[in-house]
Amino acid sequence: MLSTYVPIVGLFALAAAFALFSVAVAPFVGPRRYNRAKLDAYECGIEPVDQPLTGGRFPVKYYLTAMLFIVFDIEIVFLYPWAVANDALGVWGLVAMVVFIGTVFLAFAYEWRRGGLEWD
Amino acid sequence: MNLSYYLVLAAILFTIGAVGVLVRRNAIVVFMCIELMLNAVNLTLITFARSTGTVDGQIIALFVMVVAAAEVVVGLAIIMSIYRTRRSASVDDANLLKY
Amino acid sequence: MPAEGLLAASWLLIALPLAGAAVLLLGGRRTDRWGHLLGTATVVAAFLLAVACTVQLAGLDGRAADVELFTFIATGELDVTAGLLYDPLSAVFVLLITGVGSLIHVFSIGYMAHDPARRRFFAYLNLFVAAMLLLVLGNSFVALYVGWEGVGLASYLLIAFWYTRPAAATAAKKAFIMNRIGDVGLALAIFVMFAQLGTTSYAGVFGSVGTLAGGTITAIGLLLLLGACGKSGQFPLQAWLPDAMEGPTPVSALIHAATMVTAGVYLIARSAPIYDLTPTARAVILAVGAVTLLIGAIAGCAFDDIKKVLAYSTVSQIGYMFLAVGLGPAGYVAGLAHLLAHGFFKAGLFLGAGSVMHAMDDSVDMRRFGGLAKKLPITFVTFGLGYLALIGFPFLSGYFTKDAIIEAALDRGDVWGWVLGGVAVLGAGLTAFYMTRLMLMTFFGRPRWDDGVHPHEAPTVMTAPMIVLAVGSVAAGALLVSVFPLADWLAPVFGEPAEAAHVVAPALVGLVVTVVMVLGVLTAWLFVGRREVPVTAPVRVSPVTRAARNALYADTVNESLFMRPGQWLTRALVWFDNRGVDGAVNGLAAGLGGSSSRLGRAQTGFVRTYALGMLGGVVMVAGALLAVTAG
Amino acid sequence: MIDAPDFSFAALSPLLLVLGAACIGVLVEAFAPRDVRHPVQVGLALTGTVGAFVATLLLAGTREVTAGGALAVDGPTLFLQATIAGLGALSILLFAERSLDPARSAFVVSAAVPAGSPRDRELVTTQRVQTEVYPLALFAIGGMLLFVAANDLLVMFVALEVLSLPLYLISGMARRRRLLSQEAAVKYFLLGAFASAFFLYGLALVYGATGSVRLRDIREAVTAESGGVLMVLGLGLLVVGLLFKASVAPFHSWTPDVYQGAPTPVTAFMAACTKVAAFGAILRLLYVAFGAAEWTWRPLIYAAAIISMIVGAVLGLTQTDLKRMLAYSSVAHAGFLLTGVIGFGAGGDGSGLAATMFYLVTYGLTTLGAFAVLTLVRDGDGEAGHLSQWAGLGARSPLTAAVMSLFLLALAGIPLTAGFTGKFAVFRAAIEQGAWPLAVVALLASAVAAFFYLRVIVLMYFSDPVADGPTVGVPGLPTTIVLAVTATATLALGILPGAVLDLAGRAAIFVG
Repeated sequence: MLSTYVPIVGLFALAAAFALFSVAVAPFVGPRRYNRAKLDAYECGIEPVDQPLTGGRFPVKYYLTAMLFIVFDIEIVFLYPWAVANDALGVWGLVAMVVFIGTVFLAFAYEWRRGGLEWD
Repeated sequence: MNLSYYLVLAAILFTIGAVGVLVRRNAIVVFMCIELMLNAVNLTLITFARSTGTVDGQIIALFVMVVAAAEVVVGLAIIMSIYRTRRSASVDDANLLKY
Repeated sequence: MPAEGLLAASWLLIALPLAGAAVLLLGGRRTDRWGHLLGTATVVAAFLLAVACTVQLAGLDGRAADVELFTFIATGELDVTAGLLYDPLSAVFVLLITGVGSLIHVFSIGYMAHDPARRRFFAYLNLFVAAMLLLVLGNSFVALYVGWEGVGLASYLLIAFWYTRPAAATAAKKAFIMNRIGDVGLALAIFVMFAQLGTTSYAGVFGSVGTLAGGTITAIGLLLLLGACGKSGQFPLQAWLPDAMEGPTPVSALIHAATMVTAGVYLIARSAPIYDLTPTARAVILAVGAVTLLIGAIAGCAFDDIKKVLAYSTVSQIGYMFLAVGLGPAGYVAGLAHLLAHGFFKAGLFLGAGSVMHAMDDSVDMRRFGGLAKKLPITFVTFGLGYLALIGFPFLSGYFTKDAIIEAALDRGDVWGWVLGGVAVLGAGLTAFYMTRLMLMTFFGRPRWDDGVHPHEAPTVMTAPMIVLAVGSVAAGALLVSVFPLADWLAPVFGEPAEAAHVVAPALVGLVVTVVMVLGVLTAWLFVGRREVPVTAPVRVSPVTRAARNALYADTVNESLFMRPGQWLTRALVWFDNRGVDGAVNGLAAGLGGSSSRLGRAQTGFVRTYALGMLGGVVMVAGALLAVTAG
Repeated sequence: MIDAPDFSFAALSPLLLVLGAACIGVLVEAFAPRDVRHPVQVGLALTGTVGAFVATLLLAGTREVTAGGALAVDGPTLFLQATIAGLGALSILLFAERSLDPARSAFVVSAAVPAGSPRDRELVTTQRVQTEVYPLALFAIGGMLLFVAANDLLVMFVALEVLSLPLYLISGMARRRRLLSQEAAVKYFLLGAFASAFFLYGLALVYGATGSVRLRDIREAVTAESGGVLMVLGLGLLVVGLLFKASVAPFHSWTPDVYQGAPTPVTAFMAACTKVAAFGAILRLLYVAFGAAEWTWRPLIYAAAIISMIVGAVLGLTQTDLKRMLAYSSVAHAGFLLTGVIGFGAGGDGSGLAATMFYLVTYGLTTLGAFAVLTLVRDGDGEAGHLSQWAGLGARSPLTAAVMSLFLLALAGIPLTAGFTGKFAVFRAAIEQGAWPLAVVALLASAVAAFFYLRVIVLMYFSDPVADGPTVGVPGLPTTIVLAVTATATLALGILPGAVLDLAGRAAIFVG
């Protein structure tokens, strides 16, 4: 089984060679996209226009939703194994889980106060 | 079934991820490639958990998933903020700091 | 033996001026009003303490005192402790440094009275005194090195004291670079000692240096010599010293005449047990001394800048000292005696030059002086006494000490003894020539100064130190030879003075030297004194004069010696010469920087390139580890 | 029934203090009114870090493995934790400086507002300051404290992420030159994630080879020479992940860009604390887990040290931006530190561990101080980082120039500064282990590096000031404290390093 592992190194080498090739060739074959946005936040450039959709602010909803997802996702990931082994873990396991959930709740509280739960 | 197939598959996935990081321009795609590398590791871990007869590998995989999720949030926040300013998510455009 | 009584407090010698420097630097403008007084007081206090310590030392058996200060690093088997060694050799230097230092501090109160940055000046001077005392008092080469770098720093700061003048900044950089070359030698010597002997303390090194191979000892000796040459302005590193005259004149007197530049002589004298084992290195010292002696004297004949002439004279006189200590046991005492005497008369001469400049609105061009003897009577008398002492006028100090060196050279008894002695005698003639030229152009003849200049005698605070130094110049030689024989005092360090079998009778040597000296004076009078001195230097002159005016092309020699061997160094020097920042960066970039910017090209700013580099690293790591395991 | 793991709260108190303060900080963000947040957050952060520092001192002498074997609290852990907590507290003070920037803080008020937009310009003039950086920094410090205590690869990985994620975020939060800051964050994040993927793969391979991720179990497997290729590859990948964090060449490419782009207080924090944490983990991994396989990794570390020293010293030469120059200096110093790592025998002999830990203290203090000085020198657009702007600073602001010179001399390793004693200790340790060629390269590299440090000093003192040069701000109390502490320590550790060297020497035994 172990001997099959040697090819990993080969693959790494191959990857490096391929990447090197791609990077080297890119300037010659790639289309040249002159991107003015590259520098436009400086005083001489054009101002970035705020997106009308979100009224000049960052689409906070997206992040806050993502954070919400993480909060509960993480909780579940650990809750499942704990639930399965609850009998064997006993009081210590319960205490540990409560502490963990409490910590996760902090993030939840932060999100709530920052308006992440207000769906307009 | 020979477990080494899983390991080789994981290695291939990891390599694809690594190469993806090198050749893709879009920061989001680059980031997805990194996630692919992490998941390849998860596959490796599960396989080893099986082969060594220990449960640690599975637990570690759970931790990796959690960490990866946290990384997604942080990563997307950073990538989005630069996209909002530059109107471009190409990693090649973020090129003011050099030499 | 461990120090007791006052000697145990000898660390105060260093601490006092250091504290003075700290107060003046950190105190800011608050200390402007009394800063110069504090600066002077600390050095005077150090001098009094030094006198007391030396008196106590004289009463000790073996005349040496170890002062353990603190443990620098003590882990495992390595113990690095910092300590001082107060022995006759260091005592001589401590007295010279604090004594002359005190006088020059006093002089500076008057000289710098109108400079807005006087406080900073005294702070640097105090810093210098502290570092110089550490240099001579340290009990190991590392302590010496720390002091060595410290005096280098202070000298650098003081040369560039008027940093708004481009010439001063350039001179400081030049001094910095050339001193670095020497310092590298010293540092390497210390590394070699530490690597081979595991210690750098004087006691440890001198005790076990004999166990090393001859080649190693010679290497150490030559590296130490390189360090000494850098600090003392000896061939081929002499070019920085005349340029260093851009600093205020008291600095030239204290650092670039009396004390710091003699550190090289101290180093070689202190390392006597090492040089005793390596005749090769000693021969090199002799060569360096003889060559420098002549170069300095010849260049001194051609300059019209009063301070430059004195600077080349210093270079030349230190050449004498190198020649003396290169002679081995026979010459150590003669060299050190000359060093002390020189400390007096050269400091006095520089202060005199300072007084002249003070009178002449900071002009240094001797062609615009003339006839100052009447206007500046005290300066004239004190300067004149210093002049007589320097050219070796009978029974003044230079007469005793220079003759001793020439005798010691002749006493070798071989051909080289005659050569070296001849060079030294020739040097004495040249010295008489250029110094007489200087005297004539400055103090005699018709006044040639501009209309707006009104020469006036300096205030008492400046003349008093000049008078003290003049007395010293007159008396030092006789005192050191007969009243307090230096040879006996230094016996614990260099051994009892042996009664040398003279090849040539001392009286005859004295006579010959005096005759040559008189010839030099007469020649100078013929060339300079009888004629009118033109206000601008004549352009159509002989090649010899032109060479001398270019200081025998020392800078050119330096360039070919030090700039060719390595592009690296070239670029460094080029860089230091380019004053602009962009020039700086570009100049550097051309050398080692070339590779730097080529390597820097890899830092493209593209994330993907960086990731590629990392992946390459991973592949290398994995490949290497597999190779190691498989192999 | 699974027994509860032993859990020594006392031994973990530094960790719990910092992470506890971070959690409270999140609550403060959520519930405290805006105008009291800044003082409360600063107070909280200082309480947490200073408390952790004190706790480590009280714990001195503890040697135990706790939390079910996942954490080791021993001499190196406590020494490095004290270092991280102390440097962390100083960094927090730099974060809290409010009197230098007209915008009252080095951090952007709202990172979500696009750079250069009208709203962004509007926010410049408000009196609001960003306070989320404090809990984030505390989480990062907590991760670092965990990192050096980790006795288990999984804990090490989690700690790596806990310390990295907040750093990615705060790198992108500069008030000024936001584009550069955001770019730095993106680069740091992508490359950091890339590197942690390698670390993780290494973890998986080692797990596959030994069936465990506990360092103790790994050591047994290594001693029994089971594991083979899998183990060696795993070791290599783990080391790569750690070398990335320590900015060792060839895994250093992020360092200059991120150091330059990030807000200067954050750069100071990263340069000082991350380095300590990363080297703590490297030492523990190599000696506790892979000590028996030392002949496998020694050549690797040897080569990395040489490459790092050369790359850092040579590339630093042509830099014209001070932050970037200090970044390359950080790469070079990583090489010097690896020299100390080499100077440690696997059997616990040699002074390499103590020397490396001492070096970390000296480097951390000095580099933090240097970056603190950088925050003082400003022009209209924030900090004046370009070398040309520093010309003639010695004439204009002698004290600032003198303090900067002190730090630069220490970084160059000039005697009587902390940098010298640190370098001396690591070089000696390396020579004792027979690695004298490494020490020779290190000496040459420090000579080259000394050149670019001294260049700045020469520039400050012997160049004419530029016409419309930068102004030197009057630092508020926090920055003054930082400068006073770091400058004093730099001098003190240079002249009387005995006590700290001794402490490091006594702390230098891993519990296994």
